[in-house]
Amino acid sequence: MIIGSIAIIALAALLAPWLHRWLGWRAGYVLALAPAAGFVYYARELMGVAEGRALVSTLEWLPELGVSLGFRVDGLSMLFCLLITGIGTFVLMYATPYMKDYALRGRFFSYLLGFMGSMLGLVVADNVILLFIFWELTSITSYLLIGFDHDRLAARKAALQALLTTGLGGLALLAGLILLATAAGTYEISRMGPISGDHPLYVGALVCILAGCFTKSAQFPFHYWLPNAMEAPSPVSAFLHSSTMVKAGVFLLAKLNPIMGETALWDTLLVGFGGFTMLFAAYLATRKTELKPVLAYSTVSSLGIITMLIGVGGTYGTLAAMGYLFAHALFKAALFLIAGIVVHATHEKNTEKLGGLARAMPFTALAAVVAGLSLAGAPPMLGFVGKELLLKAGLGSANAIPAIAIASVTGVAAALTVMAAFVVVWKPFFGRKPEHAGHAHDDAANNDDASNDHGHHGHGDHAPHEAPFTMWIGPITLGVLTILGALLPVYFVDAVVKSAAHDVLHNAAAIEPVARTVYEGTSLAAFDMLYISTPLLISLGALAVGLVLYVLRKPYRATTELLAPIDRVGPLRMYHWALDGVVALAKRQTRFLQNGSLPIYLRFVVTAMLVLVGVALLRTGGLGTLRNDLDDLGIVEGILVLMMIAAAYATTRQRSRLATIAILGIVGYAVALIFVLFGAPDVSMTQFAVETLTVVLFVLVVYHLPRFALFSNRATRLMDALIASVAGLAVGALVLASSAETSIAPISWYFNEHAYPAEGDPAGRHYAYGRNLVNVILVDFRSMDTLGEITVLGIAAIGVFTLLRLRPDREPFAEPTGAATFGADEPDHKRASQGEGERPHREGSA
Amino acid sequence: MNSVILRTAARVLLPLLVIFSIILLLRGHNVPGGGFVGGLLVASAVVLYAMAEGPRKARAIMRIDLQVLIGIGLLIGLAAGLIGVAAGEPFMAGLWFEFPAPGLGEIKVGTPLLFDIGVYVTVLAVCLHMILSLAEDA
Amino acid sequence: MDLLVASPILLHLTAGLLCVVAWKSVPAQRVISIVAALLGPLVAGLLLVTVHNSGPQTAALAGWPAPYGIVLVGDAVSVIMVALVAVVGLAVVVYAMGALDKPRERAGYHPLIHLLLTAVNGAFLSGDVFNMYVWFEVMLLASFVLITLGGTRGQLEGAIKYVTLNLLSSVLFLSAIGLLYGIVGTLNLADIAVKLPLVDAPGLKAVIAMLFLVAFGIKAALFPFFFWLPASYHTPPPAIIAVFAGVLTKVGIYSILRVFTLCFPQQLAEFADVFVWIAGFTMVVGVLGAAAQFEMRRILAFHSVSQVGYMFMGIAIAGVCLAQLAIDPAGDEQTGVLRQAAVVAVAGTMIFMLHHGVVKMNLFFISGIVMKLRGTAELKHLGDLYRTHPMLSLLFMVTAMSLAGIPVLSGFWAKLVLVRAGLDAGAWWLVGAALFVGSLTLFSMVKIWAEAFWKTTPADADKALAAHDESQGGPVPGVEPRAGQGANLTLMTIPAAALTVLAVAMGVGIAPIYRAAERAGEAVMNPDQYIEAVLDAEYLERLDEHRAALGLPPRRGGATVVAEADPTPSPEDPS
Amino acid sequence: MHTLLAIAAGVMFASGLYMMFRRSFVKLIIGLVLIGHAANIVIFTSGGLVRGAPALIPAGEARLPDDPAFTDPLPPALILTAIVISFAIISYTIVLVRRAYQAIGTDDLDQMRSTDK
Repeated sequence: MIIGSIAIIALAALLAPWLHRWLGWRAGYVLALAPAAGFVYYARELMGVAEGRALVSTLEWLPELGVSLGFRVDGLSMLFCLLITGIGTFVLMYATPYMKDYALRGRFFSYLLGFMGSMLGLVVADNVILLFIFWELTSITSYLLIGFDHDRLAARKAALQALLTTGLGGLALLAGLILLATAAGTYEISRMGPISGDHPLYVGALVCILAGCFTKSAQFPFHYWLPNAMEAPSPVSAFLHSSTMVKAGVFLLAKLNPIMGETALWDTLLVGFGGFTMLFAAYLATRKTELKPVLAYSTVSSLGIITMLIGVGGTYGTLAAMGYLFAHALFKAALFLIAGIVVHATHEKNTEKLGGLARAMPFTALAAVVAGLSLAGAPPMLGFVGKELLLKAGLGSANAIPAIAIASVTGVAAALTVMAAFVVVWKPFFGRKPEHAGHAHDDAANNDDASNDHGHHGHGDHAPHEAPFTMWIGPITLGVLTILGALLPVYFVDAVVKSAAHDVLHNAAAIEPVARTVYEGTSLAAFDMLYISTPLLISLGALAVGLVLYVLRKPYRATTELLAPIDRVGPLRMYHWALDGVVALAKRQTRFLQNGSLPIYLRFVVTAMLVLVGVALLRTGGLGTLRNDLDDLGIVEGILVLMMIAAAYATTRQRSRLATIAILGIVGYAVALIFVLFGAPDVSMTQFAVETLTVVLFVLVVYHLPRFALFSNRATRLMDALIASVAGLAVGALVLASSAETSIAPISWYFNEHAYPAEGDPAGRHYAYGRNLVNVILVDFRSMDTLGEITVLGIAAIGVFTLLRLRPDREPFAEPTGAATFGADEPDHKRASQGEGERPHREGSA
Repeated sequence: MNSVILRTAARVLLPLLVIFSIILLLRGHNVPGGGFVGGLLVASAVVLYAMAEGPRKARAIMRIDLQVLIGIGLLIGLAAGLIGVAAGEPFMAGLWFEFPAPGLGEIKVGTPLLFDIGVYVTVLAVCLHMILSLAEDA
Repeated sequence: MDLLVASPILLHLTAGLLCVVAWKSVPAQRVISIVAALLGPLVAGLLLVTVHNSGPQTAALAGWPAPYGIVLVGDAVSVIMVALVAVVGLAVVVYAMGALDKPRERAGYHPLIHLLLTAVNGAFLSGDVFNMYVWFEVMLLASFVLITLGGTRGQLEGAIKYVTLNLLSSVLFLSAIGLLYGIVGTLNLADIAVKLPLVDAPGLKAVIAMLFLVAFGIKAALFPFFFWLPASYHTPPPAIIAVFAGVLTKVGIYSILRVFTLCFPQQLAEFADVFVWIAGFTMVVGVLGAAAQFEMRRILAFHSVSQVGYMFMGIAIAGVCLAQLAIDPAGDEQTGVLRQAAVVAVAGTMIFMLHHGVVKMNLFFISGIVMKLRGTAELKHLGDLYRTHPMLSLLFMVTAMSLAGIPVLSGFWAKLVLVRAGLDAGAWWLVGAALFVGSLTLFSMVKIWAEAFWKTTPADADKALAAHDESQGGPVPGVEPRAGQGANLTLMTIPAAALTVLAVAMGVGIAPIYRAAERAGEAVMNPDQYIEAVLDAEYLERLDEHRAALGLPPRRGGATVVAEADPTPSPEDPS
Repeated sequence: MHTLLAIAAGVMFASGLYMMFRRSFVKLIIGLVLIGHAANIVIFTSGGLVRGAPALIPAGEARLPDDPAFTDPLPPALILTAIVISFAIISYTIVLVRRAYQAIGTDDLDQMRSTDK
């Protein structure tokens, strides 16, 4: 059934384009049934899972590598399953009218559902490789969705940025997961026991896994891609980049917390990166004026909070992490959807130019208020509960990092977030609309995170109006849930959050008593917090400061503008610097290595070969004995070889082409004579014939080529001579070493035995019936070689023929037009006959 | 060089060289020689002829398209190997047939000889094809 | 069974030769070609099943027993390669019928393709080092002719580099064979494997091994020998280059794998660090080369270099494992891990070769379709294909993501297996490089996607193209005729779609493929299986006695050969 | 004699490489031919040289006599195959170079860079 829930969504993704062709834009409503079905399934299983009965399903896949289709839904996974399928359903309903005017909607739904299925798979996977598979799939579908508005360069760039950042992290994650599985001895997460920090693979696994999680969950310094990803249509922002995909990283951190989380290193890294991200992103959010960037940075901040909380750990920390994660998914998805509605209705993104929309869009405004309160962490919202727990956890932390520091940083971040909440909710719906609010985007300073949610241009009427039901029902429901979540803890906090936290804690037993003191005894758990306590005071202080900051936002922004130069050295710059650097390096390398000069390639290759040979000799201590039989030398052969050497050398000195070819012929004939002298007449005959033919061909061709020119300078020639000499020396030495080594007799004796039968030889023995052993080898013992050899010949002839006849500058296979030549070359060379009988001949007979 | 002399020489030499090459081919199994050298010899004879009469006539006396002849030569070689397969022996296995020839006694003919003939034909066709193509391409 | 092992060679050889004879009739060539291409997978499948069920199959050609005659060996490694050749052959023949222009088809495309496939099969199946050389040459010359088929300026320029460097490789290969014969007096790979440890010439053996490495490294396009590949691969039409990308470089990798694990395991262990460096540099340099390119086929060509690095990485990791085993051959638990890591590493190489053969070929197919549609593969002139050609977009996206190693496609597993083996063997930097290179591969693929598919076609693309043509005095090399001139797009799309499905199927159904690859890994790491299949027991016994007389440890036990003692030379003839 | 021939192989190899490093088409091919010869000599010499006794079984005998020693027939067979193959490839390359010269208009290898960038 777990697989079924993924499969039905995947099926919907596959069918989306066809369904869309058939049903038109309303197809989205039908497609929403797929996640809805999943939601119903998981909701029905909720109580069972909360009671500790995890859903399990395992199929074999590649057991040799520990890869299985192992699925397991425990409390943590259940929390995510409900979020993905539930919010997913609303997002699809929302997207159906929203995307009405977009081209290629069918593919949009395909990608969105594809993403949904991958995300669902990610959170229910128990096998780490399976988890990674879904992880990568979310990256790819996210890429397609961010770049959905593919005509715009900004969208393409943002998509690439997200993909590269999360992709690189993903690859590190793969290594980390394999190391983890190696250390744990199993690939199934549920079977992994805690791994000690002393394990040799622990640090490597940790660093790699954190790289994956931090990139995916947009932790500093990888946070830059998330605000840019707002290039995607709003439903995508709501779903992927606030409530689900970006939480994959924190999900994995939570999932691995019981396994890897018992070290100080883990805690320090998570708290450090998470805390800094929380504060830094909250600050960045307050500097933005457009709807989606504010929300995006506030999302980054929230992800930092959750990361930090997992690091803080302990009962409060874990409960807070899960509670905040749950609340954030609900209200942030709602806010993005609302932002989409606002932009959709007004074609205006800048909050400073918006105002008073509550009158025209009452339902949307209601949803916005509820979600906004939750974002601000005001009671009695779930967001408030989450933040209270957070502060409590911080204050009660027994960690290396002082509790005060955590609490104060959290307080500052909370205040900044409150201000952001006012900016995105209060200002557009209840604020005053500026008198001369045009639609021109003159606010260039704040426009660097270009967010462009267009798509539909009903130009004429710009009066804001309420969105259709299917668009505002989602935000309202999600908003209301954040109240209910706080008010009805039995169904939400107990069943969802607590059971998730249960799976995240190392010593799960500890959660019970605390959870009781927090929640039990009252159905209005949130008001439990209202007792005067430090967290509450900080919370209220944050609300107040946030409000003040909102009111004073203009001077605040002007002040912080002074800090703007810092942005220039930020991580986004690093990203561009790295990307440009890689491309520049690539170009430089290609210019250097693949420079187009064949002689340089050859020098490179030969030098590399010599280096390899040198390494081989150095490591093994040299070639050993070299054969020396200079004392046993015949006169004829000696002269022949000296001639050969002299001729070979002479080719390098000659300036005349024909002379060089003639000298080359001398080398060939000398070689042929050597063969004769040392008992290989067949080879010799062949060599003579081949040498002659080669010279003929050379002369036929060289006739058309220019004379030798002196291209290279003296230094180059010296260097070449050096490389060539070393290579020659090596060859000579190798031959001597090889011929000195005679410990094993060659297999040739067999050919002698089996070439020719003796008189009266017993029948049945296999013979080749030939006396010329070389020929017998060629046509019998090793006839396959010869078959290959004549095939080469045949191909060469075909090649020569097609090279000459098939060429772009002539009709294909035209008969040659000129008179045939037989290599009339230079005036003194009169061997040629001009082929008198030959007439120009055009009839194609080829 | 006078082309009349060349022509006469080519006409006379051609049949002689062909016969000599066949001898080389047939004896190759026992003494130096064989299909390769034999084929080259014929090719050079025809090239000589082409130098005298022009490449087109040279192609004409072959009576068969050289490109096709290459294929045939190679197929002969392959067939020599496949005969062994047909007889239930391994690919390329040498099969030998003895039959009496008047005046020469027993003659042994085997698939290796057929194979060598394939080599002979291929080499002949290849060399001619290459040189004639080049010669035609002014 | 003799015939079965030889049949992949004979099938394509027969087809190729018949096509030569049918030179004048393109329809006849097409029929011959497609029949052979269809039979290819059948024969390969049969061989695969037979080897799976009854172990390595050998064919002693002409009936002469190994090591005296030439023997063909179909073992777990070579049959996988033969199966790849069959798939590549079928796909490319169908594609070419749709894509290739008439003049090129008339100029011997069909015979040459089949002769090329013959040679590739020959190189994979041959159990004899000189016979391998011969097949290399057949392959080389067929590829030379194919790469120049059409004779455009770009083709000729690229071909000169391709030809020269590959000829240098051949000469080195030949010299290494000569030197090797000089010391062991045999050419049969199994026989070399058994006799080489009997020879006490560590320096000479190491140098010969290096010569083989360079010779095969040039064919495989390893760093620093790869220059010919980016210079030439993008010049001929995709119907030609696709088959090169599919199988040719893999012959080099296969040969390194075969020769080093069978004959030179000691040198593989001794120079494992060299292998690791080469693998790392090949991956990085190739992928950076691709990052600098803005033409589809050039990008793909450079990526081939990078991916050859991945294939080589498996061999390098196996070497690292052997080296560690040689240092510490004690039978503790780490030994088991390392042995298994070596097996997995080789399995990774095998899977990568299969995956890359299918996927890279398909990307060249797709680039060919793009060129037919738009007349260019230059990214700056392209755009909008996402809007206008949804099916093509899907095919490209799936295939490109497979190349980039995105799950659950074939490339993911190839990468996963290698990474896994590398981590088990402790080759941290190599794994890091592989992962980094993976992300740059993704970058390149996404670059093509964003530029050719997503972007709006630049308004002046047509004009720019025409001006470019004009300035070059006619059609630019590599720029095909416009808009489907004379092409059958359906026939081009069918194999592309089939290969895309195959990439997905290989990903989802990885289990049987992995098992086959793992068997190949085991075969490679335990060469005795191969040796005993090729050489008869009596012969081996004599050699083993000789071995014992020299005071060498027994041959059995696969990788233990690397922990060999110092042998003393003996003038005696082992046979 | 081995020594002298080994030196010859070395010189041929070196000269061949040196020629290949030059920028001219023709020199490139001459270099290729030279290193091809060198490789053949390498095979021939490594296999061991024996003066004057080709591996021909005398008429009437069933096998070669043990004395005088005969040349190992395998290296010559390999060389023969290699010679023919390299002939095929060299002739193809010669024509390729000619066509390249026609198409590009130069025989300077460094002028051919349009396919690498």
